[in-house]
Amino acid sequence: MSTNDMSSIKNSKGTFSTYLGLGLALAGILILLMVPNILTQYYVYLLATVFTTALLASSLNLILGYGGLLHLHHGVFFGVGAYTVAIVMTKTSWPFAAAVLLAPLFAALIALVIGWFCVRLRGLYFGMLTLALGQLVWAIVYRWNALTNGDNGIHAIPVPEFLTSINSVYYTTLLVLIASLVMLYVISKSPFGLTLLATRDNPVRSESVGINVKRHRLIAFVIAGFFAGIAGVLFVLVERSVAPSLLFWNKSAEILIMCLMGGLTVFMGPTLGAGILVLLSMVVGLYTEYWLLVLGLLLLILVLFLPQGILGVLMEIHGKRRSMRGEN
Amino acid sequence: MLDVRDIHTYYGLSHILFGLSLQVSKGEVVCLLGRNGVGKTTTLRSIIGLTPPKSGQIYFKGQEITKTATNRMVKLGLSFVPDNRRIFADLSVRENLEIAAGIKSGAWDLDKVHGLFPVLKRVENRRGGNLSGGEQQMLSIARALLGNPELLILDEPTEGLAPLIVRELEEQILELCSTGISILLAEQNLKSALKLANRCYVLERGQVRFEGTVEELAENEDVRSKYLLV
Amino acid sequence: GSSPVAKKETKPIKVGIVDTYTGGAAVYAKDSLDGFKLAVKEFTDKGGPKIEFVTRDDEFKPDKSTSWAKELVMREQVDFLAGTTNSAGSLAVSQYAKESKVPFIVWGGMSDKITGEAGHRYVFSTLPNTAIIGKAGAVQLSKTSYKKIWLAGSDYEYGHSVINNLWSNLTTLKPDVVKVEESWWRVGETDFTPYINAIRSAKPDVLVVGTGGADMVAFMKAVKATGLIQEIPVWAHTSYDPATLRPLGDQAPEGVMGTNPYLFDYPDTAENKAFVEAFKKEYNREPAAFALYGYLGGKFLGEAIEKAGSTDKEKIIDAMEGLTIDSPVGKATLRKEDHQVAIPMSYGVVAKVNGVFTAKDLHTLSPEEIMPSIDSILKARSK
Amino acid sequence: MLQVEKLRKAFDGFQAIADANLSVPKGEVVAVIGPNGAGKSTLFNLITGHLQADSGHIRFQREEITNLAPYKICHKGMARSFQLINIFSSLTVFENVQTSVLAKHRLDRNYFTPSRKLLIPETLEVLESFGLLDFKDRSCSALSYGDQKVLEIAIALGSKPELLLLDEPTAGMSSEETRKIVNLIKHLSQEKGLTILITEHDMELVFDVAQKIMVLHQGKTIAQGLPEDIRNNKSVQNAYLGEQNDVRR
Amino acid sequence: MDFATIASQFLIGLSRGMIFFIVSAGLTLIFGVLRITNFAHGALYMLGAFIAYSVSTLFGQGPYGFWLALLVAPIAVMLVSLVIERGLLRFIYNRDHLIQMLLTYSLVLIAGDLVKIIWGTEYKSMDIPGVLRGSFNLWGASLPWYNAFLLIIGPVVAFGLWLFLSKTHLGKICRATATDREMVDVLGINSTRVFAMVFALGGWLAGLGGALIAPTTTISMGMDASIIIYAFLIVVIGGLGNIWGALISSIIMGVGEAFGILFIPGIAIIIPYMIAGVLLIVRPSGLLKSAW
Ligand SMILES: Nc1ncnc2c1ncn2[C@@H]1O[C@H](COP(=O)(O)OP(=O)(O)OP(=O)(O)O)[C@@H](O)[C@H]1O
Ligand SMILES: Nc1ncnc2c1ncn2[C@@H]1O[C@H](COP(=O)(O)OP(=O)(O)OP(=O)(O)O)[C@@H](O)[C@H]1O
Ligand SMILES: [Mg+2]
Ligand SMILES: [Mg+2]
Repeated sequence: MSTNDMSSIKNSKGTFSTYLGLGLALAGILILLMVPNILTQYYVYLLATVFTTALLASSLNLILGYGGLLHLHHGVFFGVGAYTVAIVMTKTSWPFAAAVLLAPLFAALIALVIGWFCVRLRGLYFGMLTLALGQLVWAIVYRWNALTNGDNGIHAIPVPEFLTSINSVYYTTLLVLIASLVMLYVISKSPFGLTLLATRDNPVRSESVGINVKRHRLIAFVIAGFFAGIAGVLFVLVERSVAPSLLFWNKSAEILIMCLMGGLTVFMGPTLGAGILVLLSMVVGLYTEYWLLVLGLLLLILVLFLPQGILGVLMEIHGKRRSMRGEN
Repeated sequence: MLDVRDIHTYYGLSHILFGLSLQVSKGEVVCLLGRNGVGKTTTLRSIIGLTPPKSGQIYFKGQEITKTATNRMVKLGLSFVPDNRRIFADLSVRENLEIAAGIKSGAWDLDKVHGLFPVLKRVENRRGGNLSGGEQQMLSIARALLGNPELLILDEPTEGLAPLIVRELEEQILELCSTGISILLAEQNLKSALKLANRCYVLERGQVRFEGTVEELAENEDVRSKYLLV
Repeated sequence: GSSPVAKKETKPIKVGIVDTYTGGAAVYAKDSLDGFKLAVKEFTDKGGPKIEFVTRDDEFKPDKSTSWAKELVMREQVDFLAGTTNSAGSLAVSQYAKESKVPFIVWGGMSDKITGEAGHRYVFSTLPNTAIIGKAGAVQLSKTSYKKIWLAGSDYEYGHSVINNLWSNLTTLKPDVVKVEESWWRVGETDFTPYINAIRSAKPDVLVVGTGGADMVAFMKAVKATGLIQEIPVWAHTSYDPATLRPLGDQAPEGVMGTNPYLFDYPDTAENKAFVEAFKKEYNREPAAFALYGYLGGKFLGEAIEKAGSTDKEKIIDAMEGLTIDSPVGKATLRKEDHQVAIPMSYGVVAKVNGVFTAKDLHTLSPEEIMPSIDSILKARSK
Repeated sequence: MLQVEKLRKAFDGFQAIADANLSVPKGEVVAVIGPNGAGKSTLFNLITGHLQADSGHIRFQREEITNLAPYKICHKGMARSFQLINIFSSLTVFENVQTSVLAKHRLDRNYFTPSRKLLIPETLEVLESFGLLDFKDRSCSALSYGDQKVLEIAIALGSKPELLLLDEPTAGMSSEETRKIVNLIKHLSQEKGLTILITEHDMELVFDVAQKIMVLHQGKTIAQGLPEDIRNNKSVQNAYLGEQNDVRR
Repeated sequence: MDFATIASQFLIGLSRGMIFFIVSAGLTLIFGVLRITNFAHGALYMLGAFIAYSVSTLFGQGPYGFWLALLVAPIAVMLVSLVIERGLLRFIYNRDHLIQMLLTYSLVLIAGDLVKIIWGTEYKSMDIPGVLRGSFNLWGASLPWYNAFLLIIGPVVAFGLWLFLSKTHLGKICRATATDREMVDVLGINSTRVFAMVFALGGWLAGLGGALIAPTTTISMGMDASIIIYAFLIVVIGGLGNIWGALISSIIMGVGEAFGILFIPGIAIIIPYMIAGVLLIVRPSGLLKSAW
């Protein structure tokens, strides 16, 4: 490439990589659409699990990565979403559509309540209060036998006929994931997202340029809760059973690990992290009952050597290359 | 006493000091001058070991201290007062002082420090974090003195202080040198530098551009307008 | 020696075991797995049906149980599923077993829902469930004169289910009993004194406890330390089980009543002795109750395959329904209607005999006495 | 435009502001001076709502704003810069200012329009008037200290305030950069008609730009008036300025 | 409800609070100085219990076993903590909270499986030492001697910590390190040693908690998970990093739970979360001021 075009490339750099990203995404989606024809049933099911988890992790990242809030108990909203579907479908005669609509709304409502208390706090206090209130929700779900069946969970949750085959579940989760990711992406690039970043960087300053930081955070919390609720719906579609362990804090820790593994600063990071973790846990579990040990060691390595996450590192390398090219 | 030879210091990848050298002899007050961001603070941090240089050597009393850990500097006779004061906000003023005392024995103790800065006696039980900027600066210097330094390194001690306090502080610093402590000082304020120092180094982009006595600098209009813009 | 039947080339039956091999509950999964392995070995030694197996760890998380079950069925292509100490996991896997028509032998989950209201053609249970335990306790307590009863237990399915079943059976057997109050502690409670103090102050005639695992041992310790047993009689399932008494050392509270499905030294029969010997030889320890459940699972499966003379899953299920085998505790039957194993249970009290803590006043409750009626189960299922 | 009356604020029993009075007329540059620890920053924090007053009143355009949340006060037309640099460290220079412009237009809760399409001319205009245009796509943490300090003020200007509070805008700056800031302040006050409240230790600067000076000492207003009066006020001299010749220089 | 029951329940709750305090004091201390949220604290506590069991078993669960275990187990855990600090933690001190949390969480995962590998899956139990067995009469109700013993140990530990932090030079250094580590170095104090020491002290406290709880309960895998949430709640309620806050909230938690058990025994499980939720809503940044 001659030095003359350098400047034009520099200018179009943004659009070029956007197109490249878009192209890659489209190719990826096409491949994913063909998966049920290529892979065996089990892997189709596993990918559906990956999609569900990816949505959950991405929704957390809105608060964690963009909002900079140490949200330690995101699994609660996921669990609430899943339980809402389960309870509506087993204890009422309402239609499935109602359950599907109610679940994210109810998850968002719980997020509103928990968030309303939490956004008054900063840093670790925020994290600890999410943990305390989240565990309270867990305790209620665990204890409210009449409604939730306690720790037995709710099983054989009926869903419409067309959603019972693994392939249809696969396509549903895939489509919902893509739609949700697009929405989350749009939000993250909107003024709301930019302002959220500003409140993360410097809440005091944000407040003094006229941003209602608490409300902003609360809204982010509710949005994240909403999408976690959607992930909960997907979970019910995939597994058709729920148990209180979905709302226990170590589930939330797993989601945090996924976000970190993929990279908090990159939009697709959590999705990648979810994919890696779900697949890895399956593969490792085949060979040893010490999966948690392996996970622990993996996390250790990640934290010590790759704290920006896998995608984070890739982006950094990419960025460096680009700036090196640009410098010449 | 202090001999800095050709140091190169980096923050991550960014190269800040480019082969900087300077000397401080015993009993001297040496001043680093230069505009914002020329590397004064970085030089001092390099000496004290907070951002060790990538290449070059630093000798103190003939001993190489280039890679010595920061926490051993006091024992060697080097104390540092950073530019943003760094008071332990959660400790009382008295506790702030107590911590620093006793690391290296010498003439300075609590009483003597209170004699130099009577204010500190009055606010003894207040939380360090609740002091005003000037009070914090005094506490910070007092704390460094309790390390009984042979060389005291001060980073912009007068920054953000009221004129009255600045003058008071300048007097106190002059009093200090009369006790035989050598002082290395970073300043933007030429006036106070001229008042305090024996010799000056003028920095620009991480390099020494002028070196000489205060009188030489006072005469050298050229350097002053070029590097200090006064 | 090899019998002519075994010569026939049959494909081995593959069992996929999902169970909890991590955390506090891992001790049970280990026992039942060893019991199952013993049964498999016995069939192999005498040239019976070939049984292969693979294990997966669900970490006591029900969502992991199902995802492993699915992996085992879809990827590993197992013929049978088994395991899951976690009742919720059992129920979740059972639901999948029904959908995928892969039979599931439960030897870990004790919830009465598994073969009760949530039972179906593809799920079998080779351990006494909470309905049976509760009924056995009720039978034992109905023979006493206690009227004012305090109910307590671990705040989870097992605890609640044992207590509910016990209470409903006891009120039928002995209508004049009254409940003073109930208290529930979290699983993993380390300090039982506040519970015991509260109970003591209410002065019930008897304290009836449904707690299990690690909590059982800790609870018994507290009963001893607080001296509760001197004031108020206590009943707890598995109170005199070696798994409870061994860790307690000389801190076992004498006089605590209880029921128990299996002891390695009771009943003192040849079958039991043989089983204990074989188990000891293999694993260098005495078999605990879950070892028996795993063993029964293996035995029922093997004998059903032989009986069916086929490796066809549906035929094996048919053969399993109502199958009666000889077991270390006597005749064991997988009831035809609900696929729940029927074995006897003992009751007695904790006592110090010749300086060691063990059980005394042991009696046997026959399966007929303690099994929930078929009618009640069919009623629950039709709901 | 701004009235502060009998304001009091204590921290753990220590009276940081004890009876402060101040009035800022529209269109003027008013300076608050006082020794270190006099309570200048605390006063600013009280005015902008970052701290809660114990008693007293703050009125802005005849409206009571005492103890209102900072963002509400900002919406009423007051913006500030901070003594220590306080910018959005991971955003670009452009985004730093855009954030404040968006908030001014109450667009911060727009969820679906890409923000890079919004309010660009307005943001660029602010950047241009501060000479930051060349850096607009740089991450602000890569700026020099002086430029960060300028950006600090630019962010405040992004919300198009009527009253601007500057807390030691030149602390730690070279004299050249200080001169730039002085010119900027004069420009904002004279060309844009902005009302400015400023604290500074640099007396040269204060007497250069201020039309009115308030002297704070141990949390109390000890004098308030025209620069000349302040210069000649005996108690002020004792408390702060020291001998006269020092100031004149 | 008679007075004896209420009084004895109060004391029992207090003794429960003492264990909470010993464990959470270490957690809050580590947080205050190192600014690290140590999820592995529960694992260290579990390790303390297991080591105590092994020590006391080594002595045939005899009368000296317990006392020796009480001495050895905390020290052993302290050494383990030291290894963790030197080997891992010191590389992440200037990372953000999330990274630090996840590092300590990885230790939780690793510790769980390691304990299983070392000690196996069976339940372990350790004897209460002879002199502390049984219970004594208290206005008609009874209080186990062991609980009374905890009632003494708790204040002793609290007092020791107070002496250490406010009266000793080292204690003041700990607090200074809590605010500004680099400056401590500048003053000529080796802050890495302070960090290591504080983490080890925290580990010692966790080990002590584990060793103290061991005789009253079943020593099993998973006992870390049940304590850590309690300890976290207590630390937060008390004010992060504030030892006295941890003491107060431990007592509130212990006594609150005890009375919950007395008056609403059916739903005792949600009491700690209720207490935590209410207190944090009323005083969002903790009962006492955070970090000293
Ligand atoms: N932590 C850091 N990371 C990267 N660059 C830095 C860091 N600290 C300072 N710098 C850069 O190093 C250069 C020298 O800074 P230094 O603080 O030494 O200047 P200074 O002469 O002390 O200035 P001032 O008069 O403002 O105190 C500046 O360009 C500054 O931006
Ligand atoms: N959050 C706080 N808690 C307790 N005391 C405080 C707090 N903030 C400030 N103070 C005290 O209030 C007094 C006034 O402080 P302030 O920062 O307002 O002074 P200032 O006039 O801005 O000084 P400077 O010129 O040094 O910046 C000081 O003595 C300070 O110690
Ligand atoms: Mg500097
Ligand atoms: Mg100030």
